[in-house]
Amino acid sequence: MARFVPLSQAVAENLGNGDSVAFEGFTHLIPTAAAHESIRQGFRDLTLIRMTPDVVYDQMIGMGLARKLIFSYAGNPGVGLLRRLRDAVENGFPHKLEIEEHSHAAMANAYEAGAAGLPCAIFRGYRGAELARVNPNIKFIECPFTGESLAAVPALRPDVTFIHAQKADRKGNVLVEGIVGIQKEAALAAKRAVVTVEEVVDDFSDLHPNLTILPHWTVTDIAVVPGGAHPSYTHGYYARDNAEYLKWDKIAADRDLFRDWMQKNVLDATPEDFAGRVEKLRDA
Amino acid sequence: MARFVPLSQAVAENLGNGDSVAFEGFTHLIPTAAAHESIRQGFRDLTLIRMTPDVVYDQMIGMGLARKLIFSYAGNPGVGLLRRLRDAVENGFPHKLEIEEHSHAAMANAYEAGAAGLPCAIFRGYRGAELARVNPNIKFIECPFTGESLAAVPALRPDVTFIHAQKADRKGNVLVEGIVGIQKEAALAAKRAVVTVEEVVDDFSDLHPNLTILPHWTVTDIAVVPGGAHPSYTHGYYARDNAEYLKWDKIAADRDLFRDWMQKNVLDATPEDFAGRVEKLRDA
Amino acid sequence: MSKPEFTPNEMMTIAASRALKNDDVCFVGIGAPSAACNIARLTHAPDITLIYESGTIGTAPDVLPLSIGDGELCDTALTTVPVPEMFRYWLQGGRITIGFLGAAQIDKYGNINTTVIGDYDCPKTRLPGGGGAPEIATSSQEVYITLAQSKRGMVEKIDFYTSFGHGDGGDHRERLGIDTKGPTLLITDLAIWKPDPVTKEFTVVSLHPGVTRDQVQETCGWSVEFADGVEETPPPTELELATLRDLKARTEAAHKGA
Amino acid sequence: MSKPEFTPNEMMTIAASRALKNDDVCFVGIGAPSAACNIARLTHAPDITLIYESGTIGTAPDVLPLSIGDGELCDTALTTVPVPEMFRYWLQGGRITIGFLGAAQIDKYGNINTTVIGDYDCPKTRLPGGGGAPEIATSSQEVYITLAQSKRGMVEKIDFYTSFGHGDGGDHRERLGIDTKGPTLLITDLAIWKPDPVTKEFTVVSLHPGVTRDQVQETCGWSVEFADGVEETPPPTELELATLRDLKARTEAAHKGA
Repeated sequence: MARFVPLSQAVAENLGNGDSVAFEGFTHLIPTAAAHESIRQGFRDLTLIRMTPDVVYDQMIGMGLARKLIFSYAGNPGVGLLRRLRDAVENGFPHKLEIEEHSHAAMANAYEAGAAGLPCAIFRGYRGAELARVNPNIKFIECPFTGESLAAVPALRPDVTFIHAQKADRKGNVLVEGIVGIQKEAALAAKRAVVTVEEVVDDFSDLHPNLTILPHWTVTDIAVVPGGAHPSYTHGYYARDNAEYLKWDKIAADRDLFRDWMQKNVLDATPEDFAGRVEKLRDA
Repeated sequence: MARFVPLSQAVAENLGNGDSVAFEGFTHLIPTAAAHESIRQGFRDLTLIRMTPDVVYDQMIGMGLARKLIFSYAGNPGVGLLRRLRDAVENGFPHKLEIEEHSHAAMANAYEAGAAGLPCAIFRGYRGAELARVNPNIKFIECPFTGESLAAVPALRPDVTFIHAQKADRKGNVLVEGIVGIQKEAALAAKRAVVTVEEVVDDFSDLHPNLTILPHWTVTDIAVVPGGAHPSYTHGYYARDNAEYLKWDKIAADRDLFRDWMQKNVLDATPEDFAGRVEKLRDA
Repeated sequence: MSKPEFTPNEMMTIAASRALKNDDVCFVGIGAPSAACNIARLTHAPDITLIYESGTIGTAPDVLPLSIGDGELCDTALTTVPVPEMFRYWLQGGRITIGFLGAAQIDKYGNINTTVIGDYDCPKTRLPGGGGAPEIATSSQEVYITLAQSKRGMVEKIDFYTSFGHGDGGDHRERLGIDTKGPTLLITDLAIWKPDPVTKEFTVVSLHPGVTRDQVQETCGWSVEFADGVEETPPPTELELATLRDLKARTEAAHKGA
Repeated sequence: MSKPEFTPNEMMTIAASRALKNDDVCFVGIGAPSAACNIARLTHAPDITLIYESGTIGTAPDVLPLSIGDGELCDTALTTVPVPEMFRYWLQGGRITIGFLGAAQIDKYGNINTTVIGDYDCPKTRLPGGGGAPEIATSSQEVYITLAQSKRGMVEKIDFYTSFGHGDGGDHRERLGIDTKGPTLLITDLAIWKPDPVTKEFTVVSLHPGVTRDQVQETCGWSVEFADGVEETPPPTELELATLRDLKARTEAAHKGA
């Protein structure tokens, strides 16, 4: 049953050193505020799981929180590479990073299997693809009816999943809409699910019956953090800050510039700072 | 690309003797008008697929259209048994009926696999259940990561799927809402998908972004049949005619009574008759 | 206050409703389970989450649905999901605390038959079949069963294992790799039964008011075990009874139609 | 009318857009594919269905998205589905007619590398990886590829097989049980290439206006085959060019932000 707590408490009580954790959001609704809070609290040895690691994982890896990364696309979408992640993989800076690499289809199916309580997912994938050679967690099984060879990957079951959503009602039910990505699956697949939301509303009674809702009994904790997805966006609240993504490419290219930026914008900042960052991006 | 055609044409050009066909609708949105049209056109040797065969399959079986039934719950929901189906299984009347019986979980997963282009579905099912003994299309595979035994069933890929939906836009995109059941999967799993709708609207531009929509290029034909789900219902249009379901129990109990009812209400009727049947069930 | 009069069926529904808790997430079968779950919601468990296999999550119908997919269920639900999702994320995902089933035939170990009377290939009576039950029985954290007692319904050996209970008893579930508790409660019109901790045989733990041990045995096809301290089920309260009767009256009026 | 001036990159995008038909269902990669698909939609193929892997189906953005999940894509889509559904029902389900990919490295058989330069375990350059591409390459009915020519990008042997094209050529796809056509078109800034019917090696079938065979060979890491009757790509029309430039200008303004 969902509790409403400050973000610092939600992070402190749900995340621990050595945990496997997913901060999910497929371009839309990235839980940046929760990731920044985790950086401030200085966790270590995390297994970071995410289809599109993106800027927040670049920041977490650059700050030395990650032992391992499970992912399917490690780019700054539309901009280029993730330079802190590259520095870790190519040069072991700030330390060595273990990687388990998949395709999007595999990760999506693996989260889906996790939400569905299955030990693995099967799909028609990785045909002729070399990832199957370098990732021992990609296997193949035979369809018992047709004999066709199908790819299999283990289900993803993070210790904790963090997501950002539009709103919660007072009971703690959570609404996600727009590009819903993989968040419902990532939350249901996890042992503990923590949600940051833009706002809390009295109830959802005027909503369409088929909207994506996480019932309150599937959510561990909720923290209200307006703007908490910035520089990602929240459909209906504020737009994506594409200029910030373009800027990140330069910041992450230099270890000192990165460290200074993190000090100023993350370590010395608070969840309350996010509201100001999205002010100019709200719908005119 | 969807065509708009009369129901008689949609049935004549998409269904054929010996086809496997799903008339899907999970209590809600049952495509009764399409089933009645198929009875009027007198098809034979059909393999009828449906999770909940319900009154329309009782009618089709009683009228001798079916060679085989693939199903998971053969009841008149909340009322009792399907008496024409019983007569076929217990007494071979009007002729013998082959059955392939599953659980709901298996059928739902099998349609899902069909929509997903997979040859089979795996799930945690049929543990200790005797259907696995009598249905050769239930097998077990081993998870390649944990060794757990998982049930497997072949994907469902009907030749034709008929569904009923709220509305189409002028391009032929189809909207389904409320209890959406298994219809999207059944339509996407089929070689040909035929949709009856309550009405055609100019466009869907004011709808929520995450509603269940079948793009026009996934639909073969659309026929406008107001009331076409009766005695099932269409969310937002008219209510379920529970009294009719209660009455059916008596009609189907007697071969002659059944035959007379079918003559009057199906063979001598038209798709246009459905509008009148739901008049009293529309929202006051 | 005078004690209210009540029927055995009313006692059954009310006793079943009392077993449900405010934070339960209940997968509701149609019929007696549906009535019991909604009485719980309308009395002591207002926040109970009721889920029907049509995909309606957190539903609160004003009248009992005739089917598992009546419009009322969707109209009052927190959200309505596709059927594959229902069986995958919600049932198989392990989020259901109580799967609540009825039965045509049941044995002393809570195995259920709703498929055929007689031989499967040449049945005397073809019943509707399993529907959601085979996986409700193994994926729900616990299973409650409710049915009216009769020698035809409560049998030494069921004709078909539609849904697995405790199999042959003891650790049969564990041996099949099933990690859920299975049937932990049986509520009939005469008594409340719980499985023996070791043998898993259903054992009478409480008799409904006025019911004798002989009555229980006479309407049961196996030799009934009684617990050491058999209790008496508290009779329905006036609130429980009024709530049930109002619900039934509203339901009957609604199903008759215009 | 005077002939409009245009850059090789503009010619590439416009040539790629022309290959798309009004009834195509196109899985759009970011970058050059996204521009080409939207130019097609804004010129000769107004009803083309564009799908981005974020789940947006039938989208019609006014500016090019920076990422595959910009809000504009959802705002203008027919519907937006969860990512697992996108990869299961829509891509794996076989409903995509054209998968449109870019590439960091490509070989003559249309195999693509976007994973690493150098050794996988100890890479010289760690690239983003495959994302949706490994399954786009095998589940789409056909695959179109677009990239600007360079010896670094068009190589004799790619460092990593992120996405399978025609493998070693010939019937390699069939031998792996892959039943889709694979790469059927390569559009560069200098030429249009199609696979040889037998060897499956990409062969130049059309040179963009003013481009010589030598230029194509000098910017390509393998020995280039030319078809028997190499044509000249028609230059961009004024409409195509104006549409592309307007789109780029709107996009640039939008991405710079407030």
